Amino acid sequence: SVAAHGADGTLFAAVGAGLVLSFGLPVVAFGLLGWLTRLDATNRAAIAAHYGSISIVTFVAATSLLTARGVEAEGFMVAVAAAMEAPAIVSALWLIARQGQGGQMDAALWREILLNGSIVLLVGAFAIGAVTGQPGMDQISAFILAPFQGVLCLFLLDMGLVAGRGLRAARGQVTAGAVAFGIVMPMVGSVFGLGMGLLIGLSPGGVALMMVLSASASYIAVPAAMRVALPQADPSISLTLSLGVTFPFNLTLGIPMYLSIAQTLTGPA
Amino acid sequence: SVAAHGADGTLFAAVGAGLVLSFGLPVVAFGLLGWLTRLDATNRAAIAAHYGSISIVTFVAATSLLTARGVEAEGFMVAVAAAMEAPAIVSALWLIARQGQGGQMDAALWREILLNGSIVLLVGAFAIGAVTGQPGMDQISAFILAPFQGVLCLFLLDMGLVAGRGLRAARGQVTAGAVAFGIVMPMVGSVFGLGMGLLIGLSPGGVALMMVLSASASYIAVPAAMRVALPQADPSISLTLSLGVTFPFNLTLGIPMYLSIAQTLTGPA
Amino acid sequence: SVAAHGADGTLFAAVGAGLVLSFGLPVVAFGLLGWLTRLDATNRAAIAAHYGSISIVTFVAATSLLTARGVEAEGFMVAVAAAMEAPAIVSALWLIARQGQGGQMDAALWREILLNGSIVLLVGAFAIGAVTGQPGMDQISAFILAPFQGVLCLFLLDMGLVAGRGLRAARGQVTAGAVAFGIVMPMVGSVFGLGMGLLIGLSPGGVALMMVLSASASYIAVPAAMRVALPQADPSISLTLSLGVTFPFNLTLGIPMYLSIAQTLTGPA
Amino acid sequence: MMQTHRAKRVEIVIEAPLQSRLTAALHKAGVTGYTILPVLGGSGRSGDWTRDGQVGRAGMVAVICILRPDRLDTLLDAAFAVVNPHIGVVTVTDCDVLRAERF
Amino acid sequence: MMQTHRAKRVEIVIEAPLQSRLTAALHKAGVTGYTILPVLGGSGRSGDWTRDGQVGRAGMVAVICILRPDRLDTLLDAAFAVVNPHIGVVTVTDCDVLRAERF
Amino acid sequence: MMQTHRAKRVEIVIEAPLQSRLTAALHKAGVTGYTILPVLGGSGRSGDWTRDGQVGRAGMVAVICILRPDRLDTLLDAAFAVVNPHIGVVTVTDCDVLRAERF
Ligand SMILES: Nc1ncnc2c1ncn2[C@@H]1O[C@H](COP(=O)(O)O)[C@@H](O)[C@H]1O
Ligand SMILES: Nc1ncnc2c1ncn2[C@@H]1O[C@H](COP(=O)(O)O)[C@@H](O)[C@H]1O
Ligand SMILES: Nc1ncnc2c1ncn2[C@@H]1O[C@H](COP(=O)(O)O)[C@@H](O)[C@H]1O
Ligand code: NA
Ligand code: NA
Ligand code: NA
Repeated sequence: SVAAHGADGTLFAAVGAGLVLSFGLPVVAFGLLGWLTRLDATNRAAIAAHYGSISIVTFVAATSLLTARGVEAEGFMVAVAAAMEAPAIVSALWLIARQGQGGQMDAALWREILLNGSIVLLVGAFAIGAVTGQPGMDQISAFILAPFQGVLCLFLLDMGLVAGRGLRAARGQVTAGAVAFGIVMPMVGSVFGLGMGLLIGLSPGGVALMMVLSASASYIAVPAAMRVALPQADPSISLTLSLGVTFPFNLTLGIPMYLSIAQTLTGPA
Repeated sequence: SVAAHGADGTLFAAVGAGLVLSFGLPVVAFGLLGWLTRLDATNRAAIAAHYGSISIVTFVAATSLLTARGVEAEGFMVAVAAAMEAPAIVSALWLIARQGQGGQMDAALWREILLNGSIVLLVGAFAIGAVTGQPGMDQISAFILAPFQGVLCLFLLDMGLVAGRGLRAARGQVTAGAVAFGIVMPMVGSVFGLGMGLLIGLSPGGVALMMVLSASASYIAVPAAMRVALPQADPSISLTLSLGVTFPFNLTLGIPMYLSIAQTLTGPA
Repeated sequence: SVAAHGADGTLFAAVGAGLVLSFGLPVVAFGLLGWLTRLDATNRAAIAAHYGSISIVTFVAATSLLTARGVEAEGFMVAVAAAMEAPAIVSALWLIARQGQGGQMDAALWREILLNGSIVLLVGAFAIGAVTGQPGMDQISAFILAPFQGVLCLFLLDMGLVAGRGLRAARGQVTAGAVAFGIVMPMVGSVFGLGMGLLIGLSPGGVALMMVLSASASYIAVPAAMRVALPQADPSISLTLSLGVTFPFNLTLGIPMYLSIAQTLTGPA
Repeated sequence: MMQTHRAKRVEIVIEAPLQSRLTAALHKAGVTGYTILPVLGGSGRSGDWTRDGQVGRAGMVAVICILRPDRLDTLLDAAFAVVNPHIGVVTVTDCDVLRAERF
Repeated sequence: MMQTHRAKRVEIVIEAPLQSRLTAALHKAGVTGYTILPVLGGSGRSGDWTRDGQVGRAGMVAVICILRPDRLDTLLDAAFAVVNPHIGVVTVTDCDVLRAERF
Repeated sequence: MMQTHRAKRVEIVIEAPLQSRLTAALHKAGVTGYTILPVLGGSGRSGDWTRDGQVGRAGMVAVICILRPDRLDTLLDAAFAVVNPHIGVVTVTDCDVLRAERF
């Protein structure tokens, strides 16, 4: 996949685009939340961090749909996913600092975000792939991506439960406006992803994955970072939106929609 | 699968048959236990509830064998499995009440049985499939059923251990008669499932799955409900039979046997 | 696979070879450690036990690479893996006893090593396969081996984390010489495995798996046995080497290397 | 010296399927502070057991409540009503807490 | 007021592979009531560790025994024989129990 | 009779993401003995929650420190600095330990 596309230039452009999206989307989300809900700045910043970041499970579900439909995607999208995990947290803390309220950023949190387990895993997998050349990458992705399906079911086995429970726990605060955000923001994000994907000239599969990464919201790495950096934010609202609304939406309606849009707009590649 | 078979009528007939089997089989099991063992009424009712209900792992193992052998089965069998999980518990409590001993049924237990995680998951998966039409169902079943294989190995990884431990813990009470029940009851149940499957006119795969559901015994949902409703019953006997005897029996000899019977009796469909 | 190769003789020869390797390799490892590091006898014996034994995950990863490359391997290699798990522990304790320091061997430890969960599982799976004949073995291996991939990802999901942490915890003791051992010993072990495989006349896939088993080091079963039998040994050194150095080495560079060596030396089988 | 306040630490080991009934009874009795720990296995009059290989709501859990000494009886009455027909243990220990205003 | 009885709460943190040896020794000493809690990680004289990414019988477990004060010495002797050559901690706390007839 | 020594058992329930900050603060304060237990769920002033279906560093953990009574204040000061801005509970119980030389 990497070597096959002989696209070293595209690789760095794609990772760069991922960083821009992860830094930028929280600002979009922060504004959209201000318009759709009456949540305070701290909660809006915490939710924005979730939506600037990515959900690895959504990314894996999308790759398995692509393979099921025989659609090719650049192998380095794994690295773009890894790159998009952390920046959103930084830009959310910047949004809060601008409002005069302090978020607790310390060296430990920086190390944690950058050394975040999944980043190390994905970047490590990519590095090994690059070192051992094309076959290595396939072999690694067979290890990393295919078995993820198994993990996927553990999430789904519980998803039905946790989503329900999250909604109840957040009772009051999850207003109709917030739920609307949980559905509108992924679509808004996917449009930005589409733009970036077309700009760099990725394959239809690559553009689809860029849309999926922008549309997906984190519910593992970012919630943990928010508990450390923004303790005043109510974790159950952001978890209810990213896990209870956006995750199921992307899995059922979102991913097929983004794929068909990507295929029509990139023409008969 | 659902739409493809254009068999809305068969769907409701199959779910109805599942309910009848789940309500009825505990009575058969209660009687067979009375004949084969000297266990008291409370323990017989608790065991009967396990065998009227179903084991999702056995169902998933059967579906993967069907796909491996290229045998088609109706997509809605997922919903039949969900429907067969709870009724057996109610009919076991009715069997006990008839004997004058009270089981503790309260609103919370009702909610728990009906809202049981796996029912919500399976019915939810089915509903999404129905809403998004045929492709949705495939996509969902690819998520729900295929990844279950991963979970299957976690069970098997431990099954060897827990089955052994369960047998030792139940020492005294697990007599030869009880073990015989653990092997005879699945076969008796599969005959009732065969009858229902042929009556509704399901495909060979559908009939086989109806036999598997009737033959399988719950070891996750029902044991939990019994601890609440029938605390006097000894949990280690029913767990030893359903998990230590019937589950391995179905997985190795049962499933292939039910499939060949279903294929011969439904003729060259 | 078993029946197909009609090689009952080879089966017992292969299991016998596995036992010899598992008893013998700790002596090689003990000596190599004496040459490469200044670790005391207790730590050298504990590490030697890890490298005489096997890693089931490495074995499963190798089988999935073989299937991906369409290379056939004898079905009974599963039993050889099971046979190679325990003997290394006994020979490590013998090495220590020879040095006049007592390791605590008691009946419970013997029972635990022999009844070790994974041995029971693998031998059980093999027995069921033998009883139900060829199809049974495939069906079982589809349950046991394929789903293991799911478990594999749980390991890999954490491997990146634990390897890092293990290395830090063992700070002082993990010298360059020890790390060199973690890379040299698997290759030395694979040569012994190659010799045994060729001696018995296994298929290219069989020889490759014999090399992988000899090259792999345990990080689940043996560490637990060492905590009971050799409490004075520092667990973090052996875990860092077997899990942090040898496991990733085998997964990325080792397995492909052993396969190509096996294919070239067994000629156009 | 850090300011601490006398309190009671109640530890209730019950079967997992009863967890939601016990916590509902605690909430009804006005006890809204508790922590639930998982349990691997155990032994008692009903024999020994282990969670190895069991999935879902199986085995037991340990519910820990820290509360003011004067609320102890309310809690024990509420807990006893739920726990009594079932297997399990209820223990009370004296302890001191920081940030007393949270209890 | 709920009837309670004085008792001792013994908490033994030991390595997972030793769990079956300790519980066997407890049963032999007539102590058949205990609860086993899982442990995520810890630190002591032998350095710090975490269960992250470890599978099988790795890391440590916490064994909690509630028993009558007059049985304490029997338990401590039995436990000490198993635990002493290995790393870990043994703590004893005074407590009160309900349903004393179960101890 | 087994020789035991007076000690304090400090139980700190904090959010999982803060675990490494608390243990780092303990090490800096010279407290190198602690055990970390997983938590399934709980309830407090910030409402109730459960780990069902959550993965990664979510939910809370219970950190147990056994230490000599004269070291208690050092530990409480170090722990309070990390825990105070966040949700959670800190409890102190009197206890006795074996093998006192390990503390
Ligand atoms: N003395 C005890 N100390 C600690 N845990 C106990 C004790 N007795 C019972 N338990 C726990 O409660 C469960 C049921 O015990 P029982 O009600 O005696 O059957 C046991 O499996 C243990 O987990
Ligand atoms: N003072 C302590 N408080 C709580 N747990 C401890 C203490 N000391 C040791 N432990 C536990 O026992 C394990 C081994 O400690 P050690 O025997 O000191 O190497 C540690 O990893 C902790 O899990
Ligand atoms: N009184 C209490 N007893 C036991 N655990 C508590 C108590 N209060 C709070 N907790 C734990 O601390 C978490 C946060 O509580 P809070 O700081 O009150 O929001 C709860 O979810 C519980 O896990
Ligand atoms: Na995103
Ligand atoms: Na059934
Ligand atoms: Na080896």
